[in-house]
Amino acid sequence: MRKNRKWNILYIFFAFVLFFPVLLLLVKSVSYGWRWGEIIPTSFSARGFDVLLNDSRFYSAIGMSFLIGNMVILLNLLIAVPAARALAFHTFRGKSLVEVVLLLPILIPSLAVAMGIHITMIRLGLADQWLGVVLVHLIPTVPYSIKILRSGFERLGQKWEEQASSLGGTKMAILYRIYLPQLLPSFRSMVFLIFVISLSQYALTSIIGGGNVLTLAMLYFPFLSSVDEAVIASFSIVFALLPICVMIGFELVFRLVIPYQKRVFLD
Amino acid sequence: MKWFKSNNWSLALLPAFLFTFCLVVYGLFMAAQESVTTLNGFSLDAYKNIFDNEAFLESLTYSLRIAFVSTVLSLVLGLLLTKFLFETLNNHLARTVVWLPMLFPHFVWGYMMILLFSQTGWFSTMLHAMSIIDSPDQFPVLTNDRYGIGIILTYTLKEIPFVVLMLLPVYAQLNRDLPNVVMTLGGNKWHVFKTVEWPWLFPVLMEAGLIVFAFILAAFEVPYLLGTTYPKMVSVLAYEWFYQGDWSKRPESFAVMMTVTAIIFGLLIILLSLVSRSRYRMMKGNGM
Amino acid sequence: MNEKIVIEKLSKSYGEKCIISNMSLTIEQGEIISVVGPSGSGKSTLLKCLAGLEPVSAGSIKVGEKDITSMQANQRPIVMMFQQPLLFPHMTVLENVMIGLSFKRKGTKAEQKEQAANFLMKVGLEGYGKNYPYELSGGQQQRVALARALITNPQLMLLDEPFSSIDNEKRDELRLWVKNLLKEEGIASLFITHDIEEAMLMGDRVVIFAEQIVQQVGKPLDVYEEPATPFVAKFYSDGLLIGTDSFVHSKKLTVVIEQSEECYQSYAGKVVQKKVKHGSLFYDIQIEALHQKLTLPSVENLDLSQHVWVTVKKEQDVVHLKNSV
Amino acid sequence: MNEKIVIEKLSKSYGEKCIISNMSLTIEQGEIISVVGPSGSGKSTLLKCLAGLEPVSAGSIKVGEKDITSMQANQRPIVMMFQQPLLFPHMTVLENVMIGLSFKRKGTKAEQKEQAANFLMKVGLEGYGKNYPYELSGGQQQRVALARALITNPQLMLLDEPFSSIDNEKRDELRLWVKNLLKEEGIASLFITHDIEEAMLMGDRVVIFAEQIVQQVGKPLDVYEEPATPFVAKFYSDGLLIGTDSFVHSKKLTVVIEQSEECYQSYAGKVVQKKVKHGSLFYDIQIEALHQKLTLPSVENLDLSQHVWVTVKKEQDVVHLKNSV
Amino acid sequence: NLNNSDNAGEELKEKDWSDITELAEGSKVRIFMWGGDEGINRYMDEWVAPNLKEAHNIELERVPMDTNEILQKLSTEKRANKEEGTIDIIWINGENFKNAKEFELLYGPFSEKLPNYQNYVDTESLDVQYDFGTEVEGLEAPWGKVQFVFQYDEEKIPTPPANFEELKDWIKENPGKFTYPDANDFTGNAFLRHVLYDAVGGPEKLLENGYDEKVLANHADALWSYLREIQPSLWRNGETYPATLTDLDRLYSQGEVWMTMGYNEARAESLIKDGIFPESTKSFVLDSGSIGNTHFLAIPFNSPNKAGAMVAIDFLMSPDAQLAKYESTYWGENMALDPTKLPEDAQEKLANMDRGASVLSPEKLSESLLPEVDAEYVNWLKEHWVNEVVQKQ
Ligand SMILES: Nc1ncnc2c1ncn2[C@@H]1O[C@H](COP(=O)(O)OP(=O)(O)OP(=O)(O)O)[C@@H](O)[C@H]1O
Ligand SMILES: Nc1ncnc2c1ncn2[C@@H]1O[C@H](COP(=O)(O)OP(=O)(O)OP(=O)(O)O)[C@@H](O)[C@H]1O
Ligand SMILES: [Mg+2]
Ligand SMILES: [Mg+2]
Repeated sequence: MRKNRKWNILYIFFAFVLFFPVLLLLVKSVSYGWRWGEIIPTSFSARGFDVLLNDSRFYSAIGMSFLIGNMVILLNLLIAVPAARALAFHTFRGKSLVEVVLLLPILIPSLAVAMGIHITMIRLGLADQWLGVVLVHLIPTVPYSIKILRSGFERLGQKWEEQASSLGGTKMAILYRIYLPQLLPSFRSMVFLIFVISLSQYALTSIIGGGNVLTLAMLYFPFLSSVDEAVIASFSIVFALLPICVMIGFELVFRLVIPYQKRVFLD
Repeated sequence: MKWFKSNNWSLALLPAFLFTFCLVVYGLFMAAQESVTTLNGFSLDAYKNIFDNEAFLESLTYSLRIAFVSTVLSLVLGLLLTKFLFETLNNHLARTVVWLPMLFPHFVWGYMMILLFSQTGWFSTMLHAMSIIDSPDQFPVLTNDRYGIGIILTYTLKEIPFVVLMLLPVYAQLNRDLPNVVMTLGGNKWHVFKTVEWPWLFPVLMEAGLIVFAFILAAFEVPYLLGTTYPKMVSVLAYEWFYQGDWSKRPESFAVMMTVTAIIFGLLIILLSLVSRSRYRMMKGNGM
Repeated sequence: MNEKIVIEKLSKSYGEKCIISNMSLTIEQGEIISVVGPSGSGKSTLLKCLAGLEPVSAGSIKVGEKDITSMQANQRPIVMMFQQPLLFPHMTVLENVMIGLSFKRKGTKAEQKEQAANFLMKVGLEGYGKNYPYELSGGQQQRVALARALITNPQLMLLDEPFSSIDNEKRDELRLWVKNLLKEEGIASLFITHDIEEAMLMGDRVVIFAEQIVQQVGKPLDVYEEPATPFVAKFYSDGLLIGTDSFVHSKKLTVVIEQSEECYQSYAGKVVQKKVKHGSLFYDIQIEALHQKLTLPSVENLDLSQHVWVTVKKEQDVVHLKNSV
Repeated sequence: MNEKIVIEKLSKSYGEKCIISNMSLTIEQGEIISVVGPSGSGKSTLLKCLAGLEPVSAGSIKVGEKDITSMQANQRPIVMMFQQPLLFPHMTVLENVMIGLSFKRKGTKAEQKEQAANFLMKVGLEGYGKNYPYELSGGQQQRVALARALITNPQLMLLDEPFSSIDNEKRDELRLWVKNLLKEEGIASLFITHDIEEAMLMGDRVVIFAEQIVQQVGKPLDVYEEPATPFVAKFYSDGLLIGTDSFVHSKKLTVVIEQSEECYQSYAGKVVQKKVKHGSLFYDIQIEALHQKLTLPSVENLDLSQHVWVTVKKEQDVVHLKNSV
Repeated sequence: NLNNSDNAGEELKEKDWSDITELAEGSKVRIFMWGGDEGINRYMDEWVAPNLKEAHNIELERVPMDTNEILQKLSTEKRANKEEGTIDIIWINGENFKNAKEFELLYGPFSEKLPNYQNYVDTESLDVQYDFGTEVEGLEAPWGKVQFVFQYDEEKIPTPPANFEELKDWIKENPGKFTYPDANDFTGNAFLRHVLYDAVGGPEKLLENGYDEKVLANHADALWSYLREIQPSLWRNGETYPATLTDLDRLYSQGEVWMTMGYNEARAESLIKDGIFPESTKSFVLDSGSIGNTHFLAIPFNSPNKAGAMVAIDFLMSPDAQLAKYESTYWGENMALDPTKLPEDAQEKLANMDRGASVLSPEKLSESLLPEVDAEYVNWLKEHWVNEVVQKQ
């Protein structure tokens, strides 16, 4: 028991270290003229939030970010679920090569490959469209989804699939009714991570989206090069709130879509 | 047709594989081409130039050092966090708090570090309020400093959650009896870690480390905000050479990026050879 | 629906390695066949091939007139049960039992539920429908797994060591119960086990599988009493193998302390172990000359390490076996 | 080094739930004690307490004069072996065997290696040192695990169903072999098993553990023939329990087809199963009046479902048991 | 019709302004510009967009994007032969313009066609004909002018230095309270050019022959020695410099340093209003003068609506639009137009406008105005500054 408490203190410490900067950011977003020497600001103002809420494109940008983020999540599911399953359950020659290639997008400097990607997208006729943006957002996200889902599949193992298919389940039915509910924690992590990554893509979005596709990052990133800290802070908070909304939204969707939820499995 | 049937997995992997291959490998190819193309056609001048450039070499070592230190720190802290708080982290809410830094882009996280650790940051103010210092310049230089402390601090804190995310499944899958085996054979806690946990952690840590390392080496926002004027991290150099001036430095910029890519590839190959054999044995082993 | 299952010239290899070669077997409706064989001989592989979880290399599997060799696992009228109950942990017991029906979309949800409840009752678990698998004991879980398999009304049930993870006391009860259920429902089944006693108990016939082929098929006691090959004799029956092809069944052997002249043959042995089984005394006797250990009953009280003689009374007690099938 | 292990008034609870209460037991040096008991009765918990993997709630454990109750697991001269071999998959067999020595830093690396090779030879696995565990069969792995445990030269070895995951053929061989090895090395041991036959075979004495306490301790056959409580009679011995405290041992029972007047008592029964064991015939007989099933030998040929009589010859064959310890 | 947009662009050059206006009617124009300033954004969204809609029925869409990225996008599109882009107008000057011109990313010449350019701009002036020494050649139209000023905190510095000598002395007296951004930063480089002008003895020599290595060879030492001399007394002892003006501003807003600087003589106003800069912030220029700088609007080669772009640019150069931009409620930036050419009422309005206490008087500003020099000097400073100053500690 005592041992447990010791770790809890450690946890609280860690949580605090990670939470404290965020707290400071919150205060900063409503502070006015906060200078060195003042532990808490002496005056407050909602100007930071005013600036974003008054930006005419703020809401449409949020909408677009949601649209793109969710599309990216869906496509990730379509691409990563079979790939992760295959990597988890099968061994074959050249498997490590495939793994390396799938890891490349997060290893190579994105500036280096941006031009090539842009040219490809122009050739495909997808540049300057939101669909194109969705596709390029897959590049930095798919490797992560595959990683997360793969370890989920590995943890469960193939035995469930064998048992269920022997009972007459089709591949889809097994995936949906046996693996999906049990992989829920993996899906949660995946949705979270992917949305965060998609949301914070600025360079790829601006180049491929060509301004036709205005996401929150497009509005937000230019402000990062201004000295207006209240705006940066309030933007950052909104920026961080979106994934939380998406998580809640997906939680509801999971409740509706994923079967057998009476017993919630958290692990 | 038969081939597809018997190699079901290939069909499943095809979209992901083709997709990354077409976009990323083609992009890489373009970048490589760009780095060896000048107005007079093919030339390796760009590489010659950067490797003759004292400033580049120095910033390369500087970057490698910073990337290495931040990676190791975030791995170690992430590992400690996961190891000791595994039970706590099983709780959904507790995990959410640890993941907090992931919600913010790197740049913002860097900015928060400035709010906290700069000479006029909140800690400095705090020390002032406690009458330990009486002017900002008595506060130690932790941002925009020579040694990249600010950058390291930012990356370390920001990447810890990622490391935790990668390690949680490993701990979830660890065999619960093996630690008992070690204990009963006379091993202490350290032996348990070394013989039971480490072999499984090692490949995952290496992979996470590589991802983090590659990211730190390639991303420029944080060092741009928190770095020093000299030496700069290579990513900042590449960025400046890419965008600024009259674009005559672009081949150099691409050469820098290709060099970084080559380094990462080198590491990747080393890690693969280190990890793959032991992983294979463990896959077959009964320990899991 | 009198359909027998016919396996014809089935072969299976993993890469270069041949696991099953040219195996044929006919399973009558409602018949329970026990399969025994050494570890790693390919029993589980055989079941997986039949269930459609592994592709076969050659041969055919027919259910009645229908060739199902190239059917997907989920379309075959064959269900496999594994060593572990493998109940889906996120579903209630009732949902677990229902799942086969809902995969096949048989009937409305309400009908499925009713039928599942019915089967739960059959396996003696009424009232557990709303529980989750982790709340059940191992034996109960195994029964749920059985109900889940039976409800799909398979024509062939494959059981891969289904009782090996259940403790001795409950195993006995479960065996009888499964046997009765399979008989009641008239479902043919292949039953793998490591336990010879269990194989005899469960099987209408038993198949001894080793070295890629079926070594012998027959009624449990018939095979026990008349093994066809030295391998079967050694693996499945009790007795003394003499040379490469002669065999004396245990029931034809007696243990005596003094060598007597009256018998056909006798071998010197040493008592290594004393056992009681169901109130009868048995002794493990090591026969050095033949490098064999033998368990024999004896009414006489023997001590450990005591030297004894194992005797064969008549010449016709020694049977000659074919060296292979 | 003649040190016996003395367990005194050991108690263990998980929270409110008492698992072991006030248990005392003395293990002589080199003695093998088999422990049997129903599933979930706390046998594994007992071993874990002895090994130091679980803290005890009360009582003491002494090795010789030394009280080790509050020692850490890694400091106790006690090694535990689990049901699975649990070899470290990333180490070679030799490294696995060596690991205990390297934990304790006994000798130089070369010496450790030599000793490990020595132990590998002892368990009949010379030449396997460089292999990895996955390349070994289950039985071989179990032997490596044993070598790994023995090399630390423990004073007490705890074995928690070490053979239950090994197939029947190899199990038999392994049992004998482990017993000899323990005897040779003079290591005391507690051996848990579900298998009564195995318990008899392995143990110098057997402990029947149930309902938080030791129900009976004694030589295997003594306990078998003279169970002290109805529980032991039912769980460990063979025979007929009559009422709450009367017991007739199987060897005092006979199966007859016709009821005769000569005997002291007889019960109506029905044959439910026919079995052969070591060449002898046995019948499972259900006695409805007592709600018991009984396995008895019979020379007569009986059919399934045939009605028979189970008879007790003399009044003194019925023993009266204490109702609890 | 691969060259559709190209042809249309060529045809457009032949057309009358009235035809162009007609063509632009009812279209949509996308302007890509840096979006990190709330005042500028509000000016574009709240003033320009509705008024342009009313005047020409053109819908203006502002897309926030860094000029770097805009050019990167255009050059890739050029390489991929994408004839129909998404950008109609870009905000550009200096090196970016030079690159864009060199890589033929711009449409034009077009500025001569714009009535407001003809009417109100001093077309003869060097800062309209040259953008950092690069000849404009009608590829971009001037949008605004800004002048380099220093900002300081009046409470801490009662009298700001008047020349570089005094600045040096002040820096030495107040160690750690001054710094300037990295040479790679737009503003940092401008500061260095000021020092260069001073070392050379005025911009004339630098302007004479465009980029002139000889002049540099003669005067470089003076420049570097000045910078090295102040270095030890700079913020953090000159071990590091703020990477961007933003960083310097942040230091200033926290009081770590006491001076900041920047193009745009009125930039402090809104920062004071938002509580970022202290209210006691004032600005000053050195006696040797301050560099003025013009920024422009250009049309990319593959703009899908070049006519609309031209009309919109013309509108942005109209006196009304320029006056609104001049107001410190929005942007507060100086006009690209020649005040003397303005109509009477506009001139009057201009004279009555109050730009705020932190802004120097128009007289003071115009009397100290210095021209920009060739962009090569900018590069030269970037290349040598690190070696000559930072590494020579
Ligand atoms: N996927 C596979 N690839 C290659 N070889 C395999 C594969 N699965 C099993 N084998 C091999 O096939 C042989 C038969 O395995 P199988 O599991 O069928 O044996 P078994 O008779 O069920 O043994 P046990 O009684 O121990 O369960 C083994 O030698 C095994 O190594
Ligand atoms: N960590 C624990 N916390 C609470 N209760 C426990 C814990 N471990 C075991 N128990 C309980 O203690 C009892 C004894 O468990 P134990 O594993 O010792 O039984 P066992 O005799 O070894 O059974 P088996 O023969 O099935 O292995 C069980 O009822 C179990 O539920
Ligand atoms: Mg098997
Ligand atoms: Mg146990």
